[in-house]
This record gives sequence, structure tokens and C-alpha cells, in this order.
Amino acid sequence: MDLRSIGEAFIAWLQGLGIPQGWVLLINWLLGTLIILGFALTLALVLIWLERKLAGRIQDRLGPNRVGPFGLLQPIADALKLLTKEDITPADADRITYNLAPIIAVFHILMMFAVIPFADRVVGANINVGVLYLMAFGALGTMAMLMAGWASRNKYALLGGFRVVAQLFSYEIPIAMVMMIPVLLVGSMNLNEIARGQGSLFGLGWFVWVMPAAFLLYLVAALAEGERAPFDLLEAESEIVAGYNIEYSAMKFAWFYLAFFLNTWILSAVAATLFLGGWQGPFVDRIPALGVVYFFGKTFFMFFLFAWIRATFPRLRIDQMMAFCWKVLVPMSLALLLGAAILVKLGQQLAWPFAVTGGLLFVMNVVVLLVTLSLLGRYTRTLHQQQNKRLFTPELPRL
Amino acid sequence: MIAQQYGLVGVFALIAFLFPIVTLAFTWLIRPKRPNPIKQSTYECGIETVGDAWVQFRAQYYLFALIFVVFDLEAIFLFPFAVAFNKVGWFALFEAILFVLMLFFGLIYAWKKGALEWQ
Amino acid sequence: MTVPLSWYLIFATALFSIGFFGVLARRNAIAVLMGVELMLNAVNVNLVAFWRYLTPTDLSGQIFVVFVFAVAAAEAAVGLALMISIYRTRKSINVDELNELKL
Amino acid sequence: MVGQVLFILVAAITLLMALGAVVAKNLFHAALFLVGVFFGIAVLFILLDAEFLGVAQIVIYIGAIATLIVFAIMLSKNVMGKEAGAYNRNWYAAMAGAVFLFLLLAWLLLKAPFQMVSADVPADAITQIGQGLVGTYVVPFEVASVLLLVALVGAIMLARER
Repeated sequence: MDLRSIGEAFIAWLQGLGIPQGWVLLINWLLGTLIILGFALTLALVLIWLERKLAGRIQDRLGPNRVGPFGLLQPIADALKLLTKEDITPADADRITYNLAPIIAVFHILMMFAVIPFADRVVGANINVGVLYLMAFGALGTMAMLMAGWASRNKYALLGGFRVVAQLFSYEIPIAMVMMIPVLLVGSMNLNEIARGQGSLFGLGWFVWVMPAAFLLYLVAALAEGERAPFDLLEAESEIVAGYNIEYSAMKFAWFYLAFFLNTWILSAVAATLFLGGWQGPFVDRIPALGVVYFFGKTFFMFFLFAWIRATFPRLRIDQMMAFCWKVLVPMSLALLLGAAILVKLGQQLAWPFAVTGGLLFVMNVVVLLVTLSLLGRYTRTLHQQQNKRLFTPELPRL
Repeated sequence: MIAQQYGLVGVFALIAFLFPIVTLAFTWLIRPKRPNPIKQSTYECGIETVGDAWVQFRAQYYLFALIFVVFDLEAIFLFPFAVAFNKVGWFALFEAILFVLMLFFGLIYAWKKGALEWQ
Repeated sequence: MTVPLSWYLIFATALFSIGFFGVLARRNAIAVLMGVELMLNAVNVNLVAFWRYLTPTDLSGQIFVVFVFAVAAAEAAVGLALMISIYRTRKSINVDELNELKL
Repeated sequence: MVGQVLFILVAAITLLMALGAVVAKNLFHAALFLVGVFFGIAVLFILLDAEFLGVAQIVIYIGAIATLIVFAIMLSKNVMGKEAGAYNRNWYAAMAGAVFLFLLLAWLLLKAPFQMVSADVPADAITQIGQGLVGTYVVPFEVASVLLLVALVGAIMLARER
């Protein structure tokens, strides 16, 4: 059983019917689009239920439990409610921009599903610039938030929009640098190739083993990119009411809400693909259908991690958050990138076996992580001693 | 033809863009519409809005955007280098390190000048 | 390659002219800068089109566009910072009111 | 045939967006039109088989430059007023100049003979771009980093609140 061969058999069948090549391609693309989009939208409903249930369980509550078994039908009930609710547009709003913003918000996140490899070559568009493609549509999302914040013509919405864009901006840099590391190790930006490149050691040669610090850094930055706690300043109720989507109601709000959950899932899927081997796993070369199981297992594991963190941690202040990104994460990601590049090049020149290079990469990661943590610890300690109220503003080390 | 690989992306973009529009149009048909001035007023916790909402922002936001733009460009330069990494020699690696260090000096300058402080 | 090269060139020319009009006709300095960005994009379209139709096996055309990206971003960053700085002292960024350097 | 229809559609929409960007009275709307132009040009790059540039265009122009412009619009408050998008007194001369420039350049470009080469783009195009950046074009590559550093330092000097 191989999903890819089903698709190829379908194309061959269409060609056998005597349909011209162009139409076969078009039908193929259309079907692929509908399958992935249908999957994404169903997934959103499942994710909303899952996150609420998990948060409830972690915080010793029941979570949704009224509609259907285990509250499984709750998202559907919510969707129906949102569909039929009155939609309030502020009188001062800039109409066209106001209505365009939720559309762009959901558009940019759906577009990312087109390049995620669900199993070997089971991917909407197997393009060579997958990693950059994800960054590109992420950038479009910031535009949607700016539009929403500006068009609502509400001070809180505008402030929230600007804050969240400043946050997404800042955390995009360490994420880009860290995403470059798997690209560098594999020599391709194609997400499927990156997953394939982690097939050593019986399908377990994932990059998380050689670059654990990079993976942790991705995890932290992804929390901020996904606007999730402890980095969910855009919805800091006590400071700016609710963020850029404050003036949105009914279906338009639903689109922002849905985009938020799908964004978390995409970040999980990217983490799974870049660092946890994607569809790679034992026996996947013999039974390709196992790839889907591995991929979803890893992705939902990551999603569970994100939900866990969200349900557990308190929120940071915005100055702490920006300082943490630019003064800790960016230098750390640059150090990891350059260290990986130098070690891999050394390994190539001196023809080291893979195990030696991998071991040295691991040691380098641990060293970078420990240095960062010890510097951080020293500054928080000195700041505590100074009785400073600001817990976290690291300075440059005295050289 | 590389462009053909993007056929699905194109079809996908079209449908992913039309789908939310269609749903919004659909809800526009079925939902109740009873607007009144209070409902449509700007939401500020019940307090009357003072002045225009399009207020002036501090330059701090711009400084962050600025540093971001520079590092974003660095990423665009480094991604092709990362792809070609296995095919280039020591000299190229040295060049890339110089490139990164140059911008790292920029970051340190911004740090020293206090551009990274959120006030 | 069903699209003739000349179509791309005409498109880029039209885009360049629109940007040119924006640069000359707008009063606001930020709007002028938007016109400049349009012109730079038109140049990029031309570079890529020439690369694709004249030297598709030599990637120099694409590399050149990457450098244009860098120049465009640097220009936008410094230009907009300049405007913010001017706005702070003059409370206006209309180009026909900025005549500090006039004799 | 399909390529031609696609090109005409994308080009027409992009040019309309570009017109919107230079005529919109509200500067924020002009910036949004500009985003549309950038997106259209990214599509054209992909139609021209330059996939790396297509996505890089979105990352740089929409993600960075357009957002920078929006931030700058917000930072200068009365720019958002009604007058902001207005033209100066010489706009009709600018219009004539632009039309003249278009006709002149179009005439020149249509007359110029170009040596067409029909070959496929190499499969490892992105690798070649990377090799070119640190190989043949290593001096511009380093100069670009210096340019970005200088832009960063200069812009921080200018924009900082004192």
C-alpha cells in the first residue's frame, strides 16, 4: 500500500481514458487541492477540540463534554453558532481592508499545507524551495494582522496588530537561521528531501539527535511565531483587551481562530519534518504507508507539547520577550549555524565517518546551550542582587 | 519546466482564496442583520473613544522592523549558500562567516545603542 | 515558453512608467518611495526575463536580482528612517515643503 | 497558450494594482496595492521558472519592505490624513513624462534584436545561485553585507528617539 502509487495509478487511468495531458494535470491538481483543503479544515475542528480537552485535563477541568461523546461534536456546534451569528462591523472601519484581513489570514495558513510532506512524496507540490515557501507565506500572515489592526480603526486593535507583528518579525529571524541548519545538512530546501535525508540509522537518524539545541531553539521560537503562551502577548487581556482581532465577530473571527490553530499545527509539522525525520521511521522503506503514521504521530506529539506549554506557563512581558529574542536567540542561532557549517565542512575535508561528525555536532550544541544558559543565569542572578525589578535584560558581556 | 510544479500551488491558491470569501458570503445570507449605532461603535471597554484611532506610533517599532529587514536579507543570501554548501570549499565558508559576522556587528551596534530595548 | 519575451519587456516598461509617475507626481515622501520600489521591481522583472530567454543556463541574472533585493531593502530602510527623522522635526514629509537646502 | 492567458491575467492585475498604488489617496491603501504588485511579480517570476526568486520576492518585499513602509506610515501621523495621497502641482507634466517614457522604452525594446536561447533551466539552479554568490560574485556578496551593515547603522542613527 503506497499512497503515491495510488495517485500514479489514477493518473495512468485518466490518461488511458484518452483525456489530453493538460486536463489530466488539471484534474490531478484540483483533486489534490480538494483533498488537502478538506483535510486541513477537518483537522482544524479536531485541533480545537483536542487543545481544549488537553488544557482542561492539564488544569484539572473536564474540558468540552456536553455535545456528543467526550464533547467531540463541540467544534461543530461552535462552527454552526459562528455561521449564524450576527456580524458586527464597526461604523468607522475601513470596509474593504476589514473584510480582506480574515480572508488573507486563513489563505496564508492554508497555502502552507500545499508543501507539507505527509509521507514519502505524498505532498501537494514537491517544490525545491519548500523551506523558503513556508517563510514567504508566514510573511503574508503578518500583513493580514496589520490589515486587521489598521482597518478596525480601534486603538487596541492597532496596538495589538503592531505588537504581534513586531513579535512575529523578531522571532522569524532565529527560526529562519535554525531552519537553515537542516537545509545545510541535507543540501536542499525541498521538505521531502530533508525528511529523506534523515533516513540513516534504521530510519531514526533524525537531526534532533545531532542538533538538540537547534531543535529546542526552534521550539521556543515556534511558540512565539504561533502566538502561543507564554508568548501570547497579542491577546494579553489585561493590557490590550484582545489584540488585532478585537473588532471581529462571527465568521470573520472564526477564520482568525481557525488560522491560529492551523498555524500551530503547521509549526508542529515543520518541526517534525525538519528535526524529527518527518515520515522517516523504522521499516518505512518497506511499508511506505507507515510514513503517514510516523508523520502524524510526531506532529501530534509536537502539538501536544505546544498545548501542554500553553496550559502551564504564565505570560511574559513584551520587553522581556523582545530582549530574549534579539539578545539570546539570535546570537545563539547564528552560533549554532556557523558551528554546524564549520564542523560539517571539517568532516567533509578530513573524511570523518558520520558518527564522528554527528558526535561533534552534538557536543557543539550542548556547549552552545550551556554557555547560553550560564550567561543567562549569571545575569538574572546579578540583577536579582541589584534588587532590580526588571528580571530579564541581559547586557553585553564585558570583554 | 519548473513552473509546472507550481500548477497545484496555483490551483490551491485560487481555491484557498475563494473558499473563505464564499463562506463569508454564505453567512452574510443567513445571519441576522440588526445593526445599531451602539453596536457599531468602536469597542474600548465601554468608554467613549477619544480622538482618532489611527494614532502615531513610537519609532521603537520601526527600529525592530529595521533590524528584521537586514537579517531577513541575510537569510535570503544564506539559504542558497546552505543549499550549495556541500559543493563549495573552505574559502566560500570563510566568506559566509565574514558575511554573518558583519551583520552580527550590526546587531551589537544596535544593542549598544539601545535599539533593542522595548520601552 | 509560449509567452514572447517582448510581453515581459512591455509589462516591465509599463510598471516602470507607473512607478516613474508616482515618483514625480506624489507629494508625500513615503508615496514617492513606493514609486521607487515599483521601478526597482520593474527592473527585476526585466532581469529575470532576460535571464530566462537569453542565458537560461547561466544563473547570473538571478544572482543579480538577489543583489537588487539587498539594495532595495537598504534604500527603503534608510529612506524611511530619514523620513521619520524629518517628520519628527518638521511634522510634515511633503517633498515640496522640504526646501531646507534651497538657496 | 495556457501560459499566455495566465501571463495576461497576472500582468493585467499587477498593472492595475500598480496604478492603484500611485493613485490611492489613502497611503495605507497604496501600501496594500503595493503588496498586490509584489505578489503578482512573484507569480511572474515563477512563470519564468525562477522559483527561488519568486519566494524570495514574497519574503523580502511583502514580509520586510512592505511592512517597513506600513510602519513608517503609522509613525508619521498626519500622513494618514486625507491630503496624504495628493499630487503636487506638476502632476500632469509627470503624467506626460511617464507616458512618453513608456512609449520610448517600448519602441526601443521592440526594435532591439535579442539572441534568444531556448534551453531548460538547470535542475540544480538554487545550488548554482549559492555557488555563484560565494564564487564568481563573492565581492558583491561581501559588499552587500557591508551595505546592509551601513544601512542598519545609518537608519538606527536617524530613526532613534533622542
